[in-house]
Amino acid sequence: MRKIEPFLALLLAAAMITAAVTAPWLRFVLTIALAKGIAVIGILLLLRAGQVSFGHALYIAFGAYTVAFLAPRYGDAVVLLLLAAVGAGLLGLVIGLFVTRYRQIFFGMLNLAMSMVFYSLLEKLYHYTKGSDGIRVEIMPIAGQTLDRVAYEWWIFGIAMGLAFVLGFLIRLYLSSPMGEALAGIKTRETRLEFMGVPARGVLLAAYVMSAMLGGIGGAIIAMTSRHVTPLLSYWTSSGELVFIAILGGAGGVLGPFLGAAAYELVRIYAAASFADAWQMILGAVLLLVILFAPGGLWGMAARVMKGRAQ
Amino acid sequence: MTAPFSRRDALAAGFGAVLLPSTLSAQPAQKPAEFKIGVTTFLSGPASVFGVPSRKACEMLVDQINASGGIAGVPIRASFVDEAPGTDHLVGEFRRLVQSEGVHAMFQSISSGSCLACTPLSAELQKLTILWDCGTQRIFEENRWQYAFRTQGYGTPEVLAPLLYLLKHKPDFRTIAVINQDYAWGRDSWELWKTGMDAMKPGVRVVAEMFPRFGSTDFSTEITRLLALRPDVILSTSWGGELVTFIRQAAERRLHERSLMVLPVAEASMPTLGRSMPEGHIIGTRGDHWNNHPSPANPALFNGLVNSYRQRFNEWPIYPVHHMAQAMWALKAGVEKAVAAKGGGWPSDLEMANAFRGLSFPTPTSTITLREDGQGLEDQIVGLSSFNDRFPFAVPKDMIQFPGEQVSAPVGQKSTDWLKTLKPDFIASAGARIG
Amino acid sequence: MSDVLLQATGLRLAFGGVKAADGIDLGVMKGEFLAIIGPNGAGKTTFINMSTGYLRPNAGEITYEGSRITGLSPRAIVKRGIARSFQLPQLFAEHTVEQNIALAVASRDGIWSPLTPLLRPGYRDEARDLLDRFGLSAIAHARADALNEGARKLADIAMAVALKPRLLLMDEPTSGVAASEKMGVVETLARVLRDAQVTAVFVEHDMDVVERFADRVAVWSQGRIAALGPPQQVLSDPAVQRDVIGIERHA
Amino acid sequence: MAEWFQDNGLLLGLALLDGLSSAGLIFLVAVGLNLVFGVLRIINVAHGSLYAIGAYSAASIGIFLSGRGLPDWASIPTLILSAALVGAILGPIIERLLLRRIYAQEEVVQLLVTFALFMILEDVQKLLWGVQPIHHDTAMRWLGTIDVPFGADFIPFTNYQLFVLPGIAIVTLVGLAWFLRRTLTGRVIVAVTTDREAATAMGIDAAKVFLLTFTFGAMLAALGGALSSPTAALVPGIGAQTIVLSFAVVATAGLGQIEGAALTSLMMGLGRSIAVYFEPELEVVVPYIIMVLVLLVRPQGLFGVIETRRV
Repeated sequence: MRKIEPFLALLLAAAMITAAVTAPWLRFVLTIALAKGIAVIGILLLLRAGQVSFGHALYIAFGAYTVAFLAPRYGDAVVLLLLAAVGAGLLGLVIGLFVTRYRQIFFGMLNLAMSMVFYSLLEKLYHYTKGSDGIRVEIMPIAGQTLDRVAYEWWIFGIAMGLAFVLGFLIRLYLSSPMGEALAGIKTRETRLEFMGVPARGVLLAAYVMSAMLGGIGGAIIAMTSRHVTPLLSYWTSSGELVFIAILGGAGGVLGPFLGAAAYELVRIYAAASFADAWQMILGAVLLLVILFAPGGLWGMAARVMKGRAQ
Repeated sequence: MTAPFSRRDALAAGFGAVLLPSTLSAQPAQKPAEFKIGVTTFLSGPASVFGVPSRKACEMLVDQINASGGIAGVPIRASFVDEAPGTDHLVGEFRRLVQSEGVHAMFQSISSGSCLACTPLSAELQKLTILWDCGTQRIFEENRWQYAFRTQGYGTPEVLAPLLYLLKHKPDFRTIAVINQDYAWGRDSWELWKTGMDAMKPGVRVVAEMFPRFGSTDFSTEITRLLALRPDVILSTSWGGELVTFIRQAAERRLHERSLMVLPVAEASMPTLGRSMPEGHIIGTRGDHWNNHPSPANPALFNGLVNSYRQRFNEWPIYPVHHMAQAMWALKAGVEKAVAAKGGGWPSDLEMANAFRGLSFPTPTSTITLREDGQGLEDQIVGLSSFNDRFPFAVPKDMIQFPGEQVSAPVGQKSTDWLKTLKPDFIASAGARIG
Repeated sequence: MSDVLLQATGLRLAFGGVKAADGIDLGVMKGEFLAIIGPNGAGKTTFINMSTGYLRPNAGEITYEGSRITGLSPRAIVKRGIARSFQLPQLFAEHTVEQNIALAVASRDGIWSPLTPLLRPGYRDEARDLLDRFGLSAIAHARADALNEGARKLADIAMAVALKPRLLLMDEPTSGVAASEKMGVVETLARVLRDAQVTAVFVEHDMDVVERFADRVAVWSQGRIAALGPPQQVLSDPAVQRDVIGIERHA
Repeated sequence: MAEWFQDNGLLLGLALLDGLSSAGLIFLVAVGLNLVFGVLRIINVAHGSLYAIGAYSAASIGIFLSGRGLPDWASIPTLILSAALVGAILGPIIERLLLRRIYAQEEVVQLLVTFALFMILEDVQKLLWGVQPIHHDTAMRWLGTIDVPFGADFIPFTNYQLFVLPGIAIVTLVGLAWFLRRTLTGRVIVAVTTDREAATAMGIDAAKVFLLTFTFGAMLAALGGALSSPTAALVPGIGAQTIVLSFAVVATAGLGQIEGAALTSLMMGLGRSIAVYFEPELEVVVPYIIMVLVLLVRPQGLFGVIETRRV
């Protein structure tokens, strides 16, 4: 399965590009899906260590608001992506130094608490953030090029896709490196790591900072795509949504988050269009069915299909 | 409810082969078989108290209009989108409706955040967009929009009218406290109020500014503090469940005996509160469409709307119902104007939008004019809560009507700048008693 | 005293009312195999836990190569060359045996390289070599949580050995190993350790193993060292036979 | 400092009274969540939905019975009985049909199953009760108010909020403590909380304990909702608002600790009401600040026991 993952990734990318070419509104939806997929890789990293962050929407919102605040001043998508990643990483470092001391429920709930504090700040600091009205993000130049709207949207889609590949590739390397394998060791036998001379907390902190950066990048892309940011991005249900996507996609490979994000967005649109006042129920039911009858998520299903083929 | 089927079919096509050219607006427009509108409104979460009635009203009006021949002979079909999941979802849905389902006009939204996010799309996708309920002044004060129009009033008149009423009704008040929901409307409305109040009656002391968390279910601490402070006036622009909760808890503890309450968005909560609403407090309705409007311009139309809504849904219409109706009537008036201008031919998106600029359309109670910036001028009626035999809930008495033009910031001026220019003598000249 | 590697002086530690260490003085000589025997609950594991930084004594100190290590973290102590294995094997359950060992190998360099694979030739070869020496090659690719108790035990020790310690503390290395394999396993273990010139302390309940492999035996009883010396001498002491071995046989 | 107290002492007294009633409600909701978490090790996100359904049911039953001549005094017992009914019906259904299938799964999966359930129940509430605010305040009105002296002035408080809410919370706390310490079933629950493996090894029927505890927790959630219904108008989304705070309480209190939940609720209730008087903008973040401070000092929660890992 691992070997064919790059092949599957190319297949998925091709499908996404085809969809984006044929339907402009899908281009928008898929850009959002790619952005969320990037953020969900961060959730995946922490899940490798057996930890569930129920507050990672914080970093998405941070990345998004970084773009919204700085776009008028440093209005270039490339610069802003970098700033969002670095800024989220620094925030992740500060918060991570605290939360990585905790495990399981404490870890999850402290992350939740941090995101809710951030959410409250976005509402409270009304004069800077415009509260729930949110901040508009104008079309910005990309790498110095001023673009019209359609070209801009294509570029952001392309950047999201490119980043998904590059980051997916890097994270894949990381996960099979000693550092990544030690991260998985935190889940099963954290004390042993200490007795091997490995600082488990440091390993987790590194992953946490990476996951924060991935969240920041995802959030920046979301802001550049939806071009309007609101505090809702950091509400606890948005964090739940990220974990939802991670499990829907399956925790097997780095492709999982993207499968999950694309499926999530499309199911939500389908549910919202067909049953506008019961879309939550549909999403919840889909999630339940996947957990109960397709453990391993979409990635697991794909793996089973592949195995069936191979035999 | 036959719509979902065809929508689902369209969607199924959407995933596989939505491969219609997206350049509908560039082609010579043909008279469509049906006039599709996409409506964004809250169908879940706390604001669905407004969203669901508006959806019901929309469905009812679509049926009524179609029964009488549709718009310019074309039947309407509405699709609904929930605002609750957040901006990224909403923006995606807006695009899907325009680019994939080919709607002819968008109706959006309740939340100001949604409106701010979606209005720019009207320009990008060049699609007629009617802002049917949101109140933020930022939309038309910070930008010019070619395709977007608001068919009702907005925050500034909706706050200024109750303020003027207060200044007329109780000119000698010296202290005020505010308790608003902690989100944009709660903050904005306070800023507008304070700016106007400081201009027309300088020296009022603000003894407490409280913005409890959006969605709070317990205000007992805030109420205790208000009881202890005894401000002359308490302003709250809260709505929905929170306003009901606040008034219930406050009334039980007789806060209304110590302070005069000003509740600009009270109307929608009155049916729920029933007889537990205290009498003699200032209430508003974001417009002039009170169920006990003493002299509606078109009584038959007014009663028709109220009665058919009551019959069909077994509840009293609240202001979002009227706002939806205004949007619908504006749509009918505007499109038919555009068709007439084209001599019966079908107008392009741009021609359609242009027909709305300066459009005057009748509402049951009055007439609304869409200014050149796209903002509608809706009259405001404010009064004191009271009970009579006709309604099982509080309705206003001693009503004062403020013409929309009088209480809205002029085109091109920011509300806060304009409010600063108001003089104390404006109080006496503004508004007129009705009923 | 240059040949003392680890020296405990006046160690005391009590859990509630139970005295796990009640004034322990014990030196471990460079190159020797020291067995610790004694009844359950006497404090044998506690000694390993104190020597590796997992528990801190209430009083007394432990020095290693002449410098004090009490108060240091497990991590710092590992870095100085003390490794341990566990009574209940502490493996990374979702990794393969090979990955478990390779992680231990990699941890000597720090594990901070994020972009090169764990199973790079250097680490993998060393892990395989170690697995080979422990006779675990056949199960190299099995997941750790799928192993039987004996194999888990060996893998656990192999991980400790992979750290290239100078002193290895083993907590009941043969418990859980099938009786028929026991001697073979210990034989292998002894050879590996002697080859690598590792000093070893092991808690052991099997007196045959102790007799055959220990250079010295310490008898732990109620938080004190009741006897210390070569196996033949200690194990034939009637008091030891009565208090320790007798209990062991019946337990 | 002394001067400050002279100026604000009376206000502080009022804040205390308000804090008590709000602490009572926080406790009732959080203690059920904590009990369930202690035994099942599942953070039940749908606990908030049970709260909301308890509130809606109590209001509906109250309105129904009042219309048929139920005397006003009976409205308080009706609230409690409605809650018991909701818990007794929904608790076993959820535990048997859903949770039982996932006890062996990872923490994140368990969390998400309840998240999915939360999403489904959110829409179910809307289908059953609509979206217009519902309120039934006979219980509050029947009890009337009491005038609390405040300097030369007086402040009316409702007896319901001043006495009934804290009273029921205290009765629940004492009753729970007695039940857990003095009855066999209670001790079994404690045993499973402290050491699940040892308890099952001793032959305790874990399945029964889980069912019992979950049902009990569901009743407590519904009770919290039912008791809030006389003072609050019920609208869609109240569950989501309530549950976040309960999460913070559980993490702060320590695993399954009812006294911890009580103390935490008290701190948070008082903290919030004091904030309303002196720094209203801080009110929302006060619970999280308390949580972070407590966990800095006691990483295992207020009353939590450090789980020593045997090596």
